[in-house]
Amino acid sequence: MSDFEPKIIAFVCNWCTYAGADLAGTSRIKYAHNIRIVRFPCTGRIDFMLLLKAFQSGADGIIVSGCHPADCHYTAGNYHARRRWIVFQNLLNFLGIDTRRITFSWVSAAEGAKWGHLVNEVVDNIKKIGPYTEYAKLGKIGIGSISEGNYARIE
Amino acid sequence: MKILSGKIMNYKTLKIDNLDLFFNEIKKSGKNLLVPKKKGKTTYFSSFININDVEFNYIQTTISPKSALFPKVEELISFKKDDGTYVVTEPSIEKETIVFGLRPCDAVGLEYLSNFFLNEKSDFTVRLRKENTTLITLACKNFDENCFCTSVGLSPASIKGSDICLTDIGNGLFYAEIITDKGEKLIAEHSALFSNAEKINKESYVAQVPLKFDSDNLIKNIKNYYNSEKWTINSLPCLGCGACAFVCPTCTCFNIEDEANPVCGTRLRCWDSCAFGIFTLHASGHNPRPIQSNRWRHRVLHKFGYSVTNMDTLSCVGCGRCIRVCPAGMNIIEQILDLQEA
Amino acid sequence: MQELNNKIAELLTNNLVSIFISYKKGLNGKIKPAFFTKPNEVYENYFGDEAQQNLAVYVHKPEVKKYSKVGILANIFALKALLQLYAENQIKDNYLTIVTVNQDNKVIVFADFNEIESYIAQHQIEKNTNKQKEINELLSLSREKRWEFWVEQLSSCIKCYACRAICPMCYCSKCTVELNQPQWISVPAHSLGNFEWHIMRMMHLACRCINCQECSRVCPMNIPLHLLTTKINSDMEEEFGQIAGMKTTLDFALNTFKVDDYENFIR
Amino acid sequence: MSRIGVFVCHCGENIGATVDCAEVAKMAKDFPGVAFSIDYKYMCSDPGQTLIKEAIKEHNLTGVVVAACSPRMHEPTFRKVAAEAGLNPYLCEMANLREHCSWVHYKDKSTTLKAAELVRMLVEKVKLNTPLYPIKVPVTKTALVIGGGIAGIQTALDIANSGHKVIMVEKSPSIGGHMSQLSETFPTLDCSQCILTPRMVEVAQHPNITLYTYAELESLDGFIGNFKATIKLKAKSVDHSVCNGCGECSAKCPIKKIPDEFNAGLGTRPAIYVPFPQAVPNKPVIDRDNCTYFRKNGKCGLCEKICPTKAIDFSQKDEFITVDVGAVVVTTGFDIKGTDFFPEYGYGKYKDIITGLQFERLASASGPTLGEIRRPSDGKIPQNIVFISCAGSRDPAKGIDYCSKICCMYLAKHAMLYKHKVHSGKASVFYMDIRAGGKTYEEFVRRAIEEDEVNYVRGRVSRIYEKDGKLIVKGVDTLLNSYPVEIEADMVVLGTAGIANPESESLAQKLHISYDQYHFFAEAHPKLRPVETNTAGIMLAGACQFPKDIPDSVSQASGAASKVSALFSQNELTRDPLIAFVNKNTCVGCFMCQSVCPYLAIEKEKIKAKDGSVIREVAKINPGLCQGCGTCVALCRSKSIDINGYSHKQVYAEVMSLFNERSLEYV
Repeated sequence: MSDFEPKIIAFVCNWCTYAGADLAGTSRIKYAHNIRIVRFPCTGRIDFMLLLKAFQSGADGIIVSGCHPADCHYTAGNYHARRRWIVFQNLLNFLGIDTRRITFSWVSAAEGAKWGHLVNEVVDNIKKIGPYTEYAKLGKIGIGSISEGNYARIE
Repeated sequence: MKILSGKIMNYKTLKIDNLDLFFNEIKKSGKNLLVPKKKGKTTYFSSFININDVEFNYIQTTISPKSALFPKVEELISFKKDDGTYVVTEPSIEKETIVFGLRPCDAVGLEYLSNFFLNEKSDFTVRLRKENTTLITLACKNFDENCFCTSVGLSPASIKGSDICLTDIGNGLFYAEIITDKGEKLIAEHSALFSNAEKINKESYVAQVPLKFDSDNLIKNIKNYYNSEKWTINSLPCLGCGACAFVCPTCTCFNIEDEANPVCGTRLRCWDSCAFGIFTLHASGHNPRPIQSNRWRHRVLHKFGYSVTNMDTLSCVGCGRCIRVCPAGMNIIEQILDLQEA
Repeated sequence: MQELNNKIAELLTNNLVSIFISYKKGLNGKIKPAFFTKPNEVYENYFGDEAQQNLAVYVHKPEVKKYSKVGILANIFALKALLQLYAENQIKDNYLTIVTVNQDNKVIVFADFNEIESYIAQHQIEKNTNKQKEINELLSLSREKRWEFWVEQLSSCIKCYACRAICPMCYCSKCTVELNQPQWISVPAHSLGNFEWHIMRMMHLACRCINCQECSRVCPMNIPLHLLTTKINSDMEEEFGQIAGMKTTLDFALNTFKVDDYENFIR
Repeated sequence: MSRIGVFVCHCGENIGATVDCAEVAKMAKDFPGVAFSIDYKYMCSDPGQTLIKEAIKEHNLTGVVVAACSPRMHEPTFRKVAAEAGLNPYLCEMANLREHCSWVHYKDKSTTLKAAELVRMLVEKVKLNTPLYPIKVPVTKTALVIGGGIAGIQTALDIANSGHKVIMVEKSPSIGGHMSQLSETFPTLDCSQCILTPRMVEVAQHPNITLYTYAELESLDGFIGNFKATIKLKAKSVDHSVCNGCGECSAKCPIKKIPDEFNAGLGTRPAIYVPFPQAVPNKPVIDRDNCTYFRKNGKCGLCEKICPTKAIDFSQKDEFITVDVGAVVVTTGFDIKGTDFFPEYGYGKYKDIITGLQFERLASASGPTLGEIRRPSDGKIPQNIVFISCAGSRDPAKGIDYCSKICCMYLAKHAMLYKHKVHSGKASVFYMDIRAGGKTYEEFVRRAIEEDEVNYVRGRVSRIYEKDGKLIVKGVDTLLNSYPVEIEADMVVLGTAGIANPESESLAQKLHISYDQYHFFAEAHPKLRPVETNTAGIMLAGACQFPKDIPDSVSQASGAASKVSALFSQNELTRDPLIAFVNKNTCVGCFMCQSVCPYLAIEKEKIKAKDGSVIREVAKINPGLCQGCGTCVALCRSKSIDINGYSHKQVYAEVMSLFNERSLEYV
């Protein structure tokens, strides 16, 4: 598993974490290359379905990050997001989806270093846990596989 | 309209105690054996693992065995980008499948279903599945208030569509009617388990399902029913889910979905239901069947009218699954009786 | 029963309602919804323990909406559903006449939703400890075992959407599952599409589900959806102190927040 | 069919040294929908921009991805380029190859691959971009200036002089801020009060300026051009419209021993007071926390009895007023660490260790010693005085990593003032570096060292303790091989760190602006937008953004004022159209979105039949109020709300495009 390079997708808000990641850049803080950032106006905009879609498209880990409480550029988007994540995380965990792969964080525009650490930590952690295939594999339809699972009831 | 006919090639008996052996031999031969299983209130077909998992105590399985020919999702083609070019793969269905325990009405249903897919333009995957599937029917000993096979010209003794039909004749014996070459071939592979037998009269061993309505009369008058106001009243409870269609052995509607990205993808066929509001929704926003009563009418008329016109046969086999599964207690028998009453 | 029948007949006779939604016995003995429009039909009316279906779902049905005034027989779950629907702006004032039969077999006709609110407050539904136990058992399993459990359960889903159809809270004219630009939920009933569908449905029901568990009852594949609804309901109560279907106001767990909501999972 | 152009910028070596830009451009050519792809040294340069414009025209591009720096940096630049080439500017997106890739990763194949994937993500997004058109909103041509220090004064005067109305809010009883406390100012040693007071008076008398002292911002709603500010006017307990400022009340007030804020605690004041003689307005307020009347339930009331104009009004209540403003300038200034912050210097328990600001008061002619340098403990003139710079600043161990910028200069000034006043005295300055960047600043420090013979010691002071009435200052001289230095001082002045105001966090929340880790307000861009915040219409000036000296504060103030004036020069404002909108057909009208909207931008709209009867109610978004956070978008179950620029389709495409090759494993 040593050559496993995880795919990490980050959903970040434009004002805090995206800017924080920019700051990490201007500060030349080096971190793992496995991360791909998708920019949102606010964590409040982040649809929980996108997290599922990210796993479907092959992400091994997800970072969702926005402004610290009280710092939201739009006042309260992060608070609403926080509640959403509480519910979502509980539900996923109940369904046995590996919630260790989703990291929620607050990274402010000033926390370039925190961003760098966070990415490295997540990448290291996911490297330890290994690739996440069980969710994305759910979409696999075996050709002509009546017995393997395409029958009325799949086992 | 009687569709009871079918030529019987041979008669055998099978000790019920040998069923376990029979199943295990089939399993060992590498074929796929589907048997009824039960989970909670649901009976369904699933791969044989152990005789103890096999459910024998059912009037009718909740889910029809149509998946054997027409699964809820199946891949039609898949593609994959390889060195800059796209490689397309078509499905190949080679594994032989044996379905055990479907009811005589189901066998007729599957025959209708395969005729539908193979009639004019042969459907590739259904044809492959049909060729590779052997149906071992289990004649009904019991029935419930939702069974109405006799009202649509069938009976628990029907052998149409079956490859082998088993009837429990007591004394720990199944009476086996071998109807097709496929059935003959399967018996031959396990000949040690079967003893030769004479033709017997099955009627006394199978359930006597009462007649609920007169289908000949229904077919004759069906054109007059289109504008009946009974559709609206009777469909008020209908909530527009697809349960009835999905458990029905003869519902053939499907939807084609492409799941793809620029690198790889598949084209999938999956079940669809005329009960869904968006089933007939046009891109323009117009919906020719805008309300649920229209959809309900369409489903009933299709079973008893349109399929008679198009395929010269009813597409309802009286299995009663749609009645048992309906969340809102919709009952096709009630609807037909109401129509005939008017 | 007679008192109820008289009441329904009275409502119909006096044109206080143009249709009354209740229950009756079907041809096969199964209890099913009944839609009475004339007093002389009311003799068919049935109300008892077998009358399970949550009739609140019918207030969304376009064919029902055509009637100017609708009466409905509501059990406690239907009452909760109707109250929640009212809070969600789905029931016009003076449109519904809501009737219930209380534990002493008395027929109650509610004057407004405030009365329903206090009725519900006085008639708390006892928590089903068995279901909670089932949930705790699942939670005590390893994550992998839970995953196996749900993959087995949800892979059997045939996407008939009976769960959605029967649900009084699923009233969107266009469900997310029907959207294809983009395709949020995989249409085929493969396991991925099924997981997406049930997760999405639960997230959309969070803070709104009144836990009548109709979805679980009607599932042809016997998927234990009640585990999901019970779990999401107990989460709402534990995390945010919110139970759906309890009030007339539109402030639920997921459209409000507290500054000090817990966040120990956030780094 | 999309025809997307991909433009990969090397940013000189910034991207080019780590990412193989030519390879990225080559890979991008194969992405579906990409019609043109090229790399270039500096895409933002004139030739780079021309390159994009020509490609748009020549290849008839329907969308552009510029793979360069952060969109927070150059998105407007490249959108303008697209517009100049006839493409709707919102059909241009940027892939962040610099801040998010080349600067944070090492040169490697994986870095180039990541760059290509970032480009692919944005290509997938831009394919789904739609042309958008700016939104016009009216502008209220009144500015709100929060804080009446020199930065606020300059801002207010500049805006007022360009013909616009200004509302100034100052929390203390007088404007003037820290500058009014200073004695002389570096590097010219001119008297602070002499140059400031005329400006203060000008503010008070300017016809375009409404001044509210003893007032605070309560809340701010709305958006650029259309803010609604609620201001809390704290009860002064004195009717200023009647008061003639005679000062009798202050003179007679029996409570006299309140530490005087203006004198940095070195003097005292009464409970009814004017902060300083030149205060504007020069009328007293009652400090209710210390006034006997308020503390002891109506006992005393002496001032009321003696007031010749009957201006005292104990019954006054805090008042709230709401004003419409088009722009806000935050000039709330800074604070300094006290001597109690330093355990090694005795936790502030030695009276003769004082802060720089306290020294300013000692040196000020209007101060408690009337300008004589006398030490607080016994009023003696110190003969040996030590100044310590970087007290707290540049000290990660103290949590203050930054340089407070002004201390080097004011300590040099202090030493100089001391030497001018106490000719026989000895002055030493412990310093880490002397930061004297500024016009004639270095010369100023040299003068202190050379002409006024101030003893500059390069080294940190490790400890100060009292022994025999002397303060023993122990340090090292790092220029003498870390030779230990010990000075027996009579007085020590700490150049303590400049810090953010304690209220800055709560103010930032009221204003919806961001602040940095030290709670200084954050500017929109450290170099190119230093006076704006990330919230449109709210500007910054002065030390609330970072400690700065008077010339810097004043120039930033003028900068902020000119931003406001530029904003007010238009009758209508053009706003980014990245806002949410509702699909009326699918909205079911549950209105859960209403409660999540922080801007109250969601309204109810009635869908009516031809006969005028209401069929149903749906949500409607007010484009003037929506700020485009998208919280409603993610909440809406039927996905009936979408948002321009981050639409469902766009973000979905971005996510799904990420790991295409991974999905191969599942086929």
